[in-house]
Amino acid sequence: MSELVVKNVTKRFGGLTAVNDVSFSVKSGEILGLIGPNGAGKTTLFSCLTGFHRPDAGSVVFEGRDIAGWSPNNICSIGIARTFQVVQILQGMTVLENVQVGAFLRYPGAAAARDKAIKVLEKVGMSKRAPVKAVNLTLPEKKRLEVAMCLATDPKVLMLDESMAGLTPTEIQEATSMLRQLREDGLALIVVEHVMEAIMPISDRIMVLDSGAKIAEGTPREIASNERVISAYLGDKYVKRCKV
Amino acid sequence: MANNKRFIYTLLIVLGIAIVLPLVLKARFQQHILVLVMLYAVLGEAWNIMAGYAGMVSIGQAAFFGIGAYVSTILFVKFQVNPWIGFIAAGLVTAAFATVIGLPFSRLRGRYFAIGTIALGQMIKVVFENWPWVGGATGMIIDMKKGSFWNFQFHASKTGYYYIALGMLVFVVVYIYIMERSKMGFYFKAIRENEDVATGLGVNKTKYKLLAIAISAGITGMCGTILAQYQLYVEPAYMFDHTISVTIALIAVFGGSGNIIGPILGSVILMPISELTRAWMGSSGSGIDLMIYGVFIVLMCVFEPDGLMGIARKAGRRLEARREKEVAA
Amino acid sequence: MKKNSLVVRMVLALMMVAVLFVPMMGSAAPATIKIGTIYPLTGANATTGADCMSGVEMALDIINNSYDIDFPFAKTVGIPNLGGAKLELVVGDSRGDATVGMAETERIITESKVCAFFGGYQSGVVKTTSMAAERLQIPYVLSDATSPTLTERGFQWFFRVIPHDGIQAKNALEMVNDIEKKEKVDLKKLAILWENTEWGASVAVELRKWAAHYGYKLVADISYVYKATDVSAEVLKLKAANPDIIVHAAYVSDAILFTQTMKAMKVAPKVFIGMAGYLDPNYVGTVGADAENIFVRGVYGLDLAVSKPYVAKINELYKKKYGRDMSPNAARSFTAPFVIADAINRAKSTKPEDIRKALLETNMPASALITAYDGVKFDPVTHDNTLAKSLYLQIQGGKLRVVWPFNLAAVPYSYPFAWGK
Amino acid sequence: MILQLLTGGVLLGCVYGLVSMGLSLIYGVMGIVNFAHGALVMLAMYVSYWLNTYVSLDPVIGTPIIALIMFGFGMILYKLVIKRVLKGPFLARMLVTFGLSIFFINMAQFLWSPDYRNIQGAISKGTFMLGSVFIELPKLVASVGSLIVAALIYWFLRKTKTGLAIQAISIDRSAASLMGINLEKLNAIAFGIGIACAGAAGSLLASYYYIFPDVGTMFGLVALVAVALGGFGSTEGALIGAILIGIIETLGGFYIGPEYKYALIFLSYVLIVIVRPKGLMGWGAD
Repeated sequence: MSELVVKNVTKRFGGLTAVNDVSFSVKSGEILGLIGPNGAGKTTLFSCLTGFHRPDAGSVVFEGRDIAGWSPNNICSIGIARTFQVVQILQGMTVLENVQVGAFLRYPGAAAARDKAIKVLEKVGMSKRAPVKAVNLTLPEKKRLEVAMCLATDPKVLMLDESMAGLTPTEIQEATSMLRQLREDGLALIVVEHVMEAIMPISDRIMVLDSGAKIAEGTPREIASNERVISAYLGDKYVKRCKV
Repeated sequence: MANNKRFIYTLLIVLGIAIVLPLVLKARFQQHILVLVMLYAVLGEAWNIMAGYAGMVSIGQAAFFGIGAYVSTILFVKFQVNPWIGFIAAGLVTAAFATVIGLPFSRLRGRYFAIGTIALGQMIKVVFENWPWVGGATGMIIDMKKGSFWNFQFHASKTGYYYIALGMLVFVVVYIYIMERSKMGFYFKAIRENEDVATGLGVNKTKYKLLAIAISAGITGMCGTILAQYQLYVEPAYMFDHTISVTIALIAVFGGSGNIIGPILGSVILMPISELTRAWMGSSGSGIDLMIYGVFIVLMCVFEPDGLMGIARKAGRRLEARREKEVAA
Repeated sequence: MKKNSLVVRMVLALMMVAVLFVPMMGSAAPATIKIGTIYPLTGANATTGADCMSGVEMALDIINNSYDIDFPFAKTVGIPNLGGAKLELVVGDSRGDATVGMAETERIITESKVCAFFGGYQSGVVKTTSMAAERLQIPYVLSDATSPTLTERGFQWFFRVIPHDGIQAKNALEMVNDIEKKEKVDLKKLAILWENTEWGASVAVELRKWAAHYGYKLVADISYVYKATDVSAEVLKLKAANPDIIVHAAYVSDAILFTQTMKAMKVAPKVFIGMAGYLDPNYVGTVGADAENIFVRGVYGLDLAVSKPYVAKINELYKKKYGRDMSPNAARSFTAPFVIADAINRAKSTKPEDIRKALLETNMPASALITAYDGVKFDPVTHDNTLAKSLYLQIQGGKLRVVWPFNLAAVPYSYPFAWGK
Repeated sequence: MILQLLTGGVLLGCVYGLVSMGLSLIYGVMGIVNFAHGALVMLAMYVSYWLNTYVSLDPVIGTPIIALIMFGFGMILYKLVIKRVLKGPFLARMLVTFGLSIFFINMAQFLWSPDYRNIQGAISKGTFMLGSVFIELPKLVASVGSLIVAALIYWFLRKTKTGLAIQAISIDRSAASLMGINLEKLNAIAFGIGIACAGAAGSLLASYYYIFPDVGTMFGLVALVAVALGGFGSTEGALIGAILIGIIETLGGFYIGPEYKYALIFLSYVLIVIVRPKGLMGWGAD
């Protein structure tokens, strides 16, 4: 049972405060949805938690260690993985090889890493695409591959940055069921998503960022009715849809 | 897996040919070309580790090459150390040097790195030119000893140098073959493809970049020793010559980079062309030989940017298609 | 499956190489006596290489054909003692590169079966070309590279006709000494300026040694990167030192650049001595009047015709062929084929070992040379020419005139140095 | 003395800048590091020389004409070679210009022999004193030329329709092509302009520098470092980088030693780029 505890994280770029004093926590077997308008600081927050940015203030504690300011590879090796908003994969390598790179973290032997990679591809339903060069995949496939690469590192916390953007309703169905499966496997998930149909039903809690600051946190139902959130971000049409 | 086996058999056959070759081509100039082909194949492979696999394009390999040449020469001339020990020392010292230099360099990306390596090559050259202890611009002469394997000198025939270079090549190819399939090879490629993704997946990019630079430099340095022993003379102007750096990169890219066979093919084709055109036309002093060389490179880049291996792959695909047709028919 | 094509490709590649090798297989039977040479025919020194080659070609022409000149091998055809066998020249291009130089030398020696070798021009290149000849046991006669280290290696097959940098540096300061005495002036401040290459560095070493010996004060000791794009920093440094005497060791491209920049910055020593690059016909051709009154180290000058009438005749032939006067560089290179021809003639053999023995016994008089040497006689240990001597020329009216030693001078020197308008 | 050195450095830097700006423009638009730039400067020097020899055109006055000729040559080169490698991998794009460079240098040797040539009696000869500082007139003229070229490029990129379109490509290729910009044509023009800059540089250099086949190599190398120092793709950066290099070269050459001056240039490049991995004014992807 591990928990990621974020306290008062702040990140500034020059005069702009991209993340302003954000605190939250997420633990195993939980999905935390992270929403907010464009430029709210969601991606920057991810980058602060995974070492791509060094927070200017605050702490990020995971399994008793403050990992704020660690390098991305060290953060990955203690079990925190992320995907990118703009899909980032190893274009010139095959799907299997992409996943193998992730697998090598826990399985240094070539054969073991390969087995692990094959297993992960099965899990995300991409076995058939294994020998294809990543550059030739469709965008949804690339997004799924990115998730697979993260999973291959056996993460305890997984951060997904708009992995469902551009998917068809059926594909969203598949994706959400995969996320539920991962939650059952004991992962802590932080999911940034614009597709409300996807995120509302699966999230245990939702946190809302606006202009870098956390403006609300609560169950999907609470968030959907939160005045401040509605005015800041959701707008009327979403409110209607979400009031199930 | 069957493919792998066939690949290894092919390599073994080629190795067999390579072993027999100097027994057939006995003329000194032919053997000179053979030595150069082997030497540059190794240099191309070393470049390949760093640039082809790990994505750090270097146009300053001459820095490592020259340092290696100087290490063994200094040991031999100043301390009477056997060149074979110098050979190993050259690899180690060059790798150590590359690690130190690589630390700041690994921050540079893409063409900034490439130009940084050009700068490095020029700087090291100037250092050696102005270092009186190693003879400055005058360089150092290696005393001629009795030609023998032990002395790392061969006078009557060049086959000794050839087989040493061939040995290096076999070693490097086997190493790359294993590396390609191991964690290190995957990590190198991941860094080449996308540094952010790689670090996000737990790859310590600084460590692996330094590893790639050090291994590449070490091998290149050892090649430097071979050339120093080959011409029994080291001088900054030649050992750190920018042309060496360019030729190494050209060979690897010409053959196809990021690929175990590419640099070998590149060297096998490009070195004889360069040497033979000079032998045939060079005495006119007209520059025609180098014009041909230049055209060759331009044509290759224009029509087959993936190098000779690109052609090979296409031909392979065509062959496969034809066979499938035959099977269908 | 695609790997399969690899076999095909490999075999094809190997075949391609094999095809390239084929024309080299056969080599013709020696109807003539083949001698090999190498010069930088491409690259930054290509112009000098071409100049040297024209001297060599002239020499071969005189040896192989009959001319009415009172000079060895001129009246006869070929090598008299070998039934008039003609010399055939096999030429290689070093590209100014040591590795290429070595390979070309080896190729020429083994493929064309030459019995003797000469040339090289750049000392750095000669280090490996002479090494190749030593390994293959072929006599090598050097008449155009001057680094002292070349003859310090104890080679058995290597002979040098030209005075090395030590003698040339000594001569330079001797000349300055003579000028001081004659002009009743006291020149103390010496600046040496040298390109940071094998040759430049060894000139600098010798100059420092002899400057100390003759009591000159070294006010500037400046080395610079060969083939510079701009030399204002170097020249400003020179200007700050304000020397009486400047000695500059440079190949032609830097000689041009320095002359122009020094003039622009009005750096004018009393005595300006240039080496190597300053001899190149391209130098005077390019800088024109700015070259006036610069002293140039040399071993040859057209003025030698005063004491050696055949010099004028040979120059006439040369002029007919190349449309310009023979340059000192061409004259230097001109000498080696004669030394080789002389040795072959006495050896009555084309066996390398016989030629080597004959070379050791060489004793050519001054009248068999167009250069200023007192003759050619090799030191039994170093194989340097014990009778070698250098001249100093001065550029006057666009021509190189012999001005030192005074007994050989054709015209009086002009002093002090000043830039023209 | 320091004033003299600084003046000399700035003048020299402007000359380097002239060579660098075209290089930078070409990179900015099509992502090609043109290693043949030095060779093209050399070709322009020969063109200038022949025009001077046969029609007595002064190299300084003829600069626009030579720039125009080189512009045409650049367009042809683009159509024949560069266009075909643009979609190729990074390494092919890089090495093709190496090949071109080897070809041009040896073509010059083949056609015109390795002899040194220079243009006698160009109008910009000699030196003059400004206070206690020597100024070499040809370098001053070249520097002024360099500033004019910089101004022209600035004007062209910001004030003309074609220039703005070219800027659009260098910021985002795909977006630009979506906006209906004719990439092909603009690439050709941009490459032509880059080479025209090399032409102007060659012509101004020819007014005081000697000409031989290998002359461009070192200029090309220094220009490359200047461009990288300034940041790839920024023409202003290239000029600033070049001036910085000129100053480092003269000051370092004087106070530390001429034998180290190029090493100092390269060292300062490495130091600056380690601190600022995209050069002084660079932006965009690697």
